[in-house]
Amino acid sequence: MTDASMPSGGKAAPRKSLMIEDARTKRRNAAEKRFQAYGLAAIAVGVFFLVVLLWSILASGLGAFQQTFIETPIYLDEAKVDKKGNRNPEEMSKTTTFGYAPLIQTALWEQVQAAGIETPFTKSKEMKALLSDSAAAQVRDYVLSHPEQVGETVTFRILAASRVDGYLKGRVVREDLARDKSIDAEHLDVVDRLVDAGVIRKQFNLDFIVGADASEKRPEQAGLGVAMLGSFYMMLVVLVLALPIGVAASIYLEEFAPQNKVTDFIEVNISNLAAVPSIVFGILGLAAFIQFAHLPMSAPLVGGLVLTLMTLPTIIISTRASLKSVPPSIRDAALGVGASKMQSVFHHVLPLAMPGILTGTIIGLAQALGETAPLLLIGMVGYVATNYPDGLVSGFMAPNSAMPAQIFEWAKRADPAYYERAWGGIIVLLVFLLTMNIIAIILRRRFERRW
Amino acid sequence: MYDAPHTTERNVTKQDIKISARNVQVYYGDTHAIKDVDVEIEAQTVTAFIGPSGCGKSTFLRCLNRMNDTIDIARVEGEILLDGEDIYDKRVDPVQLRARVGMVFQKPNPFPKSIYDNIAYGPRIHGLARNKSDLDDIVEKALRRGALWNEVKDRLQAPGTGLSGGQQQRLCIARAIATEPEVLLMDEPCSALDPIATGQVEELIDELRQDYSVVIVTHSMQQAARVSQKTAFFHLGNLVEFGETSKIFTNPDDSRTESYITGRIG
Amino acid sequence: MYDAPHTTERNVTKQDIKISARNVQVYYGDTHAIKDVDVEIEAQTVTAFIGPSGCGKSTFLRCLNRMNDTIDIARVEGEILLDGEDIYDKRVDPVQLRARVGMVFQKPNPFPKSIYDNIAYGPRIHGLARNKSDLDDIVEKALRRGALWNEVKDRLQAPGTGLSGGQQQRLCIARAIATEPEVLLMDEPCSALDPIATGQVEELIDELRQDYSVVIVTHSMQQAARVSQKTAFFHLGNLVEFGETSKIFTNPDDSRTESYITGRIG
Amino acid sequence: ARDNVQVAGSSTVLPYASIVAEAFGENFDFPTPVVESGGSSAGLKRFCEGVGENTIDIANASRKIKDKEVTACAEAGVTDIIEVRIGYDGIVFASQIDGPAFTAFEPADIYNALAPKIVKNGELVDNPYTKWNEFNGDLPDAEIMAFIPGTKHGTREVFEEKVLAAGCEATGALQAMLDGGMSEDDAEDACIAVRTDGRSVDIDGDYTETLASIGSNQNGIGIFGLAFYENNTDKLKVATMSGVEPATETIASGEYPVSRPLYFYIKKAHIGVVPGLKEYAEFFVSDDMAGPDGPLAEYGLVSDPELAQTQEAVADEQTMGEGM
Amino acid sequence: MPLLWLIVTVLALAGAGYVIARMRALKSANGDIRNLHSLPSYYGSNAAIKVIVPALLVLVIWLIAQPLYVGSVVSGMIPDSEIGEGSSRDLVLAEVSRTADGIDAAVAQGVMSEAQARDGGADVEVLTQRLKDAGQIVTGAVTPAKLAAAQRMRVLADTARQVMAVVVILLAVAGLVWALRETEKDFRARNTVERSIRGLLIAAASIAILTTLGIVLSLIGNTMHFFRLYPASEFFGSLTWAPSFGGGSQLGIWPLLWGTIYISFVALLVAVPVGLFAAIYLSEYAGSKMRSWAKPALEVLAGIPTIVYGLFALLTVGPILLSVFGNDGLGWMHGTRAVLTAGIAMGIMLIPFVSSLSDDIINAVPQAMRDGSYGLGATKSETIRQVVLPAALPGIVGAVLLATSRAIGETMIVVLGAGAAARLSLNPFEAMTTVTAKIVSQLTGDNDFASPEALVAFALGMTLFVLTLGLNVFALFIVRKYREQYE
Ligand SMILES: Nc1ncnc2c1ncn2[C@@H]1O[C@H](COP(=O)(O)OP(=O)(O)OP(=O)(O)O)[C@@H](O)[C@H]1O
Ligand SMILES: Nc1ncnc2c1ncn2[C@@H]1O[C@H](COP(=O)(O)OP(=O)(O)OP(=O)(O)O)[C@@H](O)[C@H]1O
Ligand SMILES: [Mg+2]
Ligand SMILES: [Mg+2]
Repeated sequence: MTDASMPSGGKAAPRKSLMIEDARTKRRNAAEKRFQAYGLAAIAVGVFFLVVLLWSILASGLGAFQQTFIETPIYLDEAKVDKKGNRNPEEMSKTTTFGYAPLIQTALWEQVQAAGIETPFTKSKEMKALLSDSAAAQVRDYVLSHPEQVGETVTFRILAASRVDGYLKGRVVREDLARDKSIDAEHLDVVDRLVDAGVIRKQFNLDFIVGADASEKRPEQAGLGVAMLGSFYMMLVVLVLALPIGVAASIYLEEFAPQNKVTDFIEVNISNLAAVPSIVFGILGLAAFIQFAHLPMSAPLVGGLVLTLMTLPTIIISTRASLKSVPPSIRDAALGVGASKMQSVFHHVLPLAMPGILTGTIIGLAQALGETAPLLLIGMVGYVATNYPDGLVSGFMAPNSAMPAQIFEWAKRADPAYYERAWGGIIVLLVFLLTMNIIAIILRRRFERRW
Repeated sequence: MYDAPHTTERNVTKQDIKISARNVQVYYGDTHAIKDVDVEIEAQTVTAFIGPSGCGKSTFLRCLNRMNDTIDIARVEGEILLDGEDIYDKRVDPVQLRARVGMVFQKPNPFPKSIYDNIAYGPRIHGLARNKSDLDDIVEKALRRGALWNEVKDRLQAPGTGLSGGQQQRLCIARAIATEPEVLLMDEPCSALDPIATGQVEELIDELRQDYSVVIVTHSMQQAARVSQKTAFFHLGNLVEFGETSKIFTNPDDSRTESYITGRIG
Repeated sequence: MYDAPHTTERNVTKQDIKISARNVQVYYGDTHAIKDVDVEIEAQTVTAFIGPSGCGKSTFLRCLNRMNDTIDIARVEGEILLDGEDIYDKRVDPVQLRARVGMVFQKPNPFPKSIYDNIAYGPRIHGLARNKSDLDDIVEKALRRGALWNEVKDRLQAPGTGLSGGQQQRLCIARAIATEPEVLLMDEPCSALDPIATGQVEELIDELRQDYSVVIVTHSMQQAARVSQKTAFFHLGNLVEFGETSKIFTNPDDSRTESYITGRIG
Repeated sequence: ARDNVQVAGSSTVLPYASIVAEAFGENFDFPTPVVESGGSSAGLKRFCEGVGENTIDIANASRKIKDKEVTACAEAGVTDIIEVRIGYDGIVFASQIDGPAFTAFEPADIYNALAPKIVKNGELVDNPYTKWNEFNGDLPDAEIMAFIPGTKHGTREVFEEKVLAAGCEATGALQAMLDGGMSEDDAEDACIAVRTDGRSVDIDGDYTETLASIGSNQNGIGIFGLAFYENNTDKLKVATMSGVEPATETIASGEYPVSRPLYFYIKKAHIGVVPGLKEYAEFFVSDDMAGPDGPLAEYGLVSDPELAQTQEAVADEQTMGEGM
Repeated sequence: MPLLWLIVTVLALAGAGYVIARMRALKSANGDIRNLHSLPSYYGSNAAIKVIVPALLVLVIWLIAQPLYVGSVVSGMIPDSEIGEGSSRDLVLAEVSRTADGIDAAVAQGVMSEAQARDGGADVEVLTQRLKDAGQIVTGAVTPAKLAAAQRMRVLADTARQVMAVVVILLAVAGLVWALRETEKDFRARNTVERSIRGLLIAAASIAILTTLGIVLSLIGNTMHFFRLYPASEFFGSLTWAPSFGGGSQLGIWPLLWGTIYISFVALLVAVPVGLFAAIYLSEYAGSKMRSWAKPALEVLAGIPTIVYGLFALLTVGPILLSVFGNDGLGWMHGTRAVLTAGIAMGIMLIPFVSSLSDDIINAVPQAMRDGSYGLGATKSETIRQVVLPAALPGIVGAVLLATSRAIGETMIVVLGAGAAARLSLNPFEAMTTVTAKIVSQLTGDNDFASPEALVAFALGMTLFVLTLGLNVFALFIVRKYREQYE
């Protein structure tokens, strides 16, 4: 083509100066700005919701980390706790917690009188409203393990009733007491005076973090510790099973599987499993692990297995993506020097894919960590374990709950004190999650070390 | 020393200066990649940049249409004038600049779109076509000038990525031409191509010279000798020598140029 | 027609036949990519494969060490004998085969590991070293033969990916040498390199010929002329012509060869 | 071998069972029983899966076991079932404490507010009411908005039978339907339907969800268990039904009409096999726990006036067929 | 021999096998690794595998089979008279095995001698007392027959365990010998080991199929049962969902399916634009500093428990929507629970699913593609919209698909945000519910478990399973087609 045949392009009409933005460019640049603003807005929206959610979680849950305690010296009356007088714990255990309750009430009543607090009450039994039901068990356990101290006066730090705790935290206010059967204004007066006297105090509540669940009547006693252990054991199972199985399956599908119907079938299956509602995995777990394989009910091992099956698709999908992103030239290089396919994958491809694998694992674990529905069917939701498992190994088999299940249960309970604990539990769960995330980010950094 | 059969047809005549670069410095972070380079690119001329790997050819080329703006750590100093206007002036919109100074890359990089859409992309965003038939004309013209029309005219809707390497590169050139640039920058446009495709592209470049000012980076000294009228030799970020291609290849002034030209084996 | 200054030193003497391919057919699914190719690769000889893009050079090269096994849809028929043994026999372990027939690729592909580990990888998996100092020796020898030792001896623990393109390619060659192969396959080893690096690699190839049989795919006819003693010209999956390099380039039998050789512009 | 008693079932019974389990664990040498939630249906289903270690020992239920379930149980080998009624659950109508003055309801009011068809001027018409005072001047001038248990809840059945059906009859709607040519069955079904225009909202979750709904809706009234209400008197005010204040006493005496019995079922075959099973059951129904002054009543359980009989039945391991 | 020791022994044998085979291989090559087919460690691993795999496989099978066998033998010893009314042989057996365990523990504590434990004529009373002394929980009455059975059980189990130990160790040794015999320099140890590893990989991949199979099996029985009680034509044909306690429920799936689709759609309407724009901003505009905090921050959104989102929907999103669209505002909305409420909350939860995955995918689009566009004078946004996004589309579709999967499976947010009412309506301000939410509620409800109202949960699960399977097959088909076009 020659110049002459060219219709007058740019050259015939000399272009305008670069310095002047023409109308079209202006429009395009405006569109550019808008587009960028959308992106920024999207991030802002995401971060805004994150902040709102975190703020509301913290605002509602931080209270759970403080608890009201009563410090009182209790006279361990032999006549009450050791009727036979022979200090034999076997015999002493015949006295139930119901027998101990008056002991504690009396102790507090005497303390109130000694402090010169005027009350409209006449009986020590009236002190019941201030005390947690857990106190009796606490004192009883102490006496049974220290029978020699019967007859002495021992100072205990016992839990205050949840209403008292709520009062100190501002949850219970006098105006609402009219119909409350558990506590009344007179008791709150006593509480005020006892606070002044230093008998009742709000303290950091370690038991919330390490303790066990309690019944509906004792929100003040409930803790997340045992459930945390349950979650920990389940995560251990998930990590130990889902990570290797998921990675192995991905390696097979991505590197070895022939392109055929069977592979397609596996692939479709995996992406479909990602869409199966989690409760269906619970149904599967009940049928397969408990009814068929006769594994124990409510056991973290079973929970872990169910969650493993549930998280596998997530791990496989992301692992495959990261395997796919390893350049084929690396595989060729290894094969070219005579490495077997297996060696090229394990020596070169896998290490390079590690950061992506970790990301997928973390997403999967996070999902598993927060899941309740499948646990419902294998008996891990409810009032499950009150005690720590005996040993490290038995922790897999001993009945236990899980953090999200515990939180879910607390959120359903009637006493508003549990509401605060549910949010507190969510804080702990998030800390758990963040710890996992940080570990993953650190590991990712190590693997990502740019060569 | 080189067979340059067409040299007579490509007589070097004095042309207008299209781009003039003065005192250009480029830094990547702390690395000083281009040191004090002065070059004048003429209109209707093919200028070749040669030099060993890593000497800064690509870097300098990318300065000419501000593609370096997309690299965070790159910093350009000095003055580059296009038709007398400083392209690094604050008022200059790089987008407008790049419409006038087009670019073709080493690896063919067609968009994952149809052949037609690949070509039509530039005209569309720059609003060069008033209507569909206008656009059709532009696409056809560009493909014709890219010497690709005959091969693809029956499958304009086929994906551009489905073409062979040489075709892809010609598609990329046609795509660059479609926006009617004044200057065309090419960074090793033939290094991924076989000799036949290379020959086609070289012929195309020679034709393009009629209308455009072309700057080509190449590793092949034969290629530089074949297609260019002017050659610039870079070494370690410095412009060592710049002048008539025939002169550079036969009678270089600088000893470094000479040793590069002769030190090469092919 | 080509300057081949060293031809005298590279006199073509009759060598043992290292690889002999007979009636080789390769299919990618339904595409017949290699049609009935017979070739004999001699020991201590550099054999060049040339031909237009897509003619099947790489495909055939990859047959010689069964790299095509990794492509699901590729199917190889015919017979390829290495030292008289059919490498496609069921009893042959392709992994062992590849240790004997090494490969270097078009794009330098060092492992993201240290230079030392790059070289040591092959010897390690093949158990070539009895102990650490053995391995050190192997690494040093390979790097020396790869003409890289002087440049990297002080930074063996530095990442291999941090080297320049030419260095990376020589690293890959050294890596291939380290496993002491008998045949070295190279698929366009210089296409990503500048002339100086190309020159170094070509020199290296010439040296390697002392011990190995080298097969090189190249787009550059000059390169083929410079480094090879035998040349095979492929066209559309057929082996059109195979013979002494000097003969192919000066006096080809087949008209297709001739038109390719002369039809090329460079 | 399993050492702990395994309980599953109704989430209404769960609080009581957990209080008992906790005290049981504290006072006996047996491990604390595991009490799962999951609903009466799921609990009974697992109860009836068979006998053996990997099945539960006790099912909590907020309703009586159905005949069909007993049959299913028997088919799976669970034949001897001890039924234990632990008391009653009162069902109350409550609203936001600062909301309109909903203090007294009749079944008829609820029917008029929530039924899809009501009687107006003697005619059966589509429910036109949007405010409570449109059909009963004593009720506040507030939008009708009710949060009632979803169809998964046993409470819904009680609500339908004891409130809607009663209201249907009281307003004459039942008669109107029968007069309109409906069969008795159809009329009964029609009586317990609720309107679907969004003024009545099903809550499939728990009372906390109902509470939250009321919290964000001033005019809302909700249906709660007595125990739940008593724990949240600071947020809720309760309404009387047919003039009776809901309280443990009025429910125990039968004056307050809306309540339901709560049960648990023991697999007799497991007694003597699973340690602590019988002890737990006996402890549950003991006066210390389930008595009118026990912790369960304190929490909101309406103590069963016939508790002594139940205690005896548990001690004798009386199964369902026997002694009734 | 205790189990632990047995396993330790096998492992020790494997370890020894590893070392010996390694040495043997080296020796056969005269100490020169180069003469070996494979690296010495492969010979070692081959031996270890041949020791461990058969031995432990048999061990596991034995451990499963032994109690069954012992149980069947012992159960023959229990006279029918021992089996109480309503009890079962299984339960008595459980009691017997508990007694046996108790005796074991007592012996271990030294409260009882082995002879006493085995004494067939032992007085039941004395023995019971001993057990109690040992702190064992003795339930029910230990009868002579049960005691005899327990003793027999102990003996049998003892013998069986000894036989097992012998068999397992023999097998391990046999494996060792086999491995050692084949160990010589030309033996292809690496290939053998790699075949085993490949077997493992295939096994891992098949778990997905097993899981699917398991799900189908665990749902199918009850689903069939449901369809026997309730006509399938009604289930798939009826447009009303109205379960009731008294029977006569209408259980049409359509309102639930519609709710699922509608709510997921709204959620995606929130998550996809926000997530995609966030991903675009992060990968194309943001500096590395912003990326390093914004991406993990968004990912935290995925980790917040769904119940929090549920409460957020109910207590925050709902009331805000109500104040705008409710009676005080536009008057379109009557309650806080609505499709929109749940959809928005769910959408927020799904943002990171779209943003994180899309960000990775957009980053993977080669820079050359962008350069090509910039070189033509395109602005950044034009490049992104017209070049980068089309190139990343298959991956983005994958991300959206994963988000959709999550949306379909979500319950908590739906229950709290959208309500429990099944409704076929186009109005996004009305309450609706989803299949998943109803599966959960019907499963955890108070209905008669043998009634269609409860069993419908399984049918719903099955239907959803089949539907999503179809959807995935379709998606795979589309993605394949799309890819083929551009690769
Ligand atoms: N994005 C970048 N960041 C940092 N340094 C860079 C970057 N791009 C190039 N460089 C450095 O700038 C110098 C010049 O590079 P450039 O790519 O311009 O060389 P070149 O002459 O084009 O080489 P080649 O022939 O290999 O393409 C080199 O040292 C290179 O390492
Ligand atoms: N993996 C593959 N799948 C399908 N077809 C292939 C594959 N690899 C190559 N081909 C086809 O086989 C033919 C020969 O390709 P090959 O790569 O061997 O050519 P080549 O001569 O090496 O070309 P080039 O010079 O471009 O590298 C071509 O038509 C190519 O499209
Ligand atoms: Mg360059
Ligand atoms: Mg090739």
